[in-house]
Amino acid sequence: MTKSIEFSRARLVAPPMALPTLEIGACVEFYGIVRELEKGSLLKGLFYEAYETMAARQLERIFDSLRAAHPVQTVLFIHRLGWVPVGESSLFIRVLACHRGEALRFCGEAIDRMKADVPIWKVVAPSAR
Amino acid sequence: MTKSIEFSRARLVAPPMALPTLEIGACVEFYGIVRELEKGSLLKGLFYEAYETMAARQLERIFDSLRAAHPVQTVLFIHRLGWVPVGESSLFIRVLACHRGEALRFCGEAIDRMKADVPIWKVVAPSAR
Amino acid sequence: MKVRLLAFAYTAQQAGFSECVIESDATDTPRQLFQRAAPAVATEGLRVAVDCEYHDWDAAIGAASEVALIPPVSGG
Amino acid sequence: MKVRLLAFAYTAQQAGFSECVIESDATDTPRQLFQRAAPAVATEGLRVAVDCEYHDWDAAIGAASEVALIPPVSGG
Repeated sequence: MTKSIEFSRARLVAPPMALPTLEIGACVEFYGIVRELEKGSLLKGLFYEAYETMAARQLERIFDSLRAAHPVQTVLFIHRLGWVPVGESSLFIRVLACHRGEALRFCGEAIDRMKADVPIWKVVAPSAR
Repeated sequence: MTKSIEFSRARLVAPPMALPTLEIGACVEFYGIVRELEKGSLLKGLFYEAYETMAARQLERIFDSLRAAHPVQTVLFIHRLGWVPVGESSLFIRVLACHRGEALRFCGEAIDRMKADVPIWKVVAPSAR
Repeated sequence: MKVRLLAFAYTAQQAGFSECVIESDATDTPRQLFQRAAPAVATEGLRVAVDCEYHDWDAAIGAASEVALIPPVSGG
Repeated sequence: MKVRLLAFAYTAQQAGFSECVIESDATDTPRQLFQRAAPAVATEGLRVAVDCEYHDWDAAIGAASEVALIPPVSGG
């Protein structure tokens, strides 16, 4: 499995799709998009902050552990940091697998586990880091 | 819900993403890719055929019925027809929803139901239609 | 009354046509139509659609204008 | 021995720093370190990480070089 984990302060752009083998039958892409309404308040955007070294390490471990149940060939993860305006993407995940079931489940569970354990935060006012 | 259903003989290209509202928080995209090995034989590609009018009607119904369980705002479906070489996409689905759960489940179930009931075929030798 | 018969994927080879128009009655069933127009088709395991909706092989087609052989689908 | 303390998201305001370096012993626990360096931080509901791994608030940090306050995460 190829894993790529990236944090970016630039607008997210899906990298060109490259197939590691001709056995890939499914590509699932997920974009998390900043919504105007978050917990009842109207936003212009959100500020994201991460503990990057730890987040990358936790994500690697999550991807490795999900791979046992959902064998996939490639996972590419990009989380945007800093200010992200409403309507733009804060998260991009691409999963390549032989079959769609694996790819879809891997993607869904990876997001669930990221939201539970990976040190990334939406903050209203950024701290002076 | 906005539905777009298309059959195309050209190489699939994801159309630019347009958000119908600022309440969209998740975009799931699925690409079905032609694999080199299909049921044990080595392929150069596959030929796809569809009963387009019926397929479009069945897909509309499937999308409408899935929407009750998984409320999504937009579904865009493109299936390529004719010859599709190995490594290229035969299917593209984009689902936009407020939340990722709906979008992922809608996408997965839409593909399952398409594979069960929508008159589209992989054919080894095309018929003279 | 005329009805258009369609045959998709491998059933087109069995039928000898992918599309043909035949004379029919409202009381004809899809099974009767294909027995007449394409007796070589083995209908076992096939579904049939009448005006773009799945239909019973032995239910009359009524005023339908299109009847299609639907072999097991394999899109995606 | 020196250890770097990190505070993320709203805990940085409570702590008064997002990063600081303090003197420590291998037997210090994360709770003791933050009580000393940032007594204003309400640790209830927070997790703590030692060298990028979640850690028990009351287990010694050993030879670790970085201890971080992890408020409830909200990525995505």
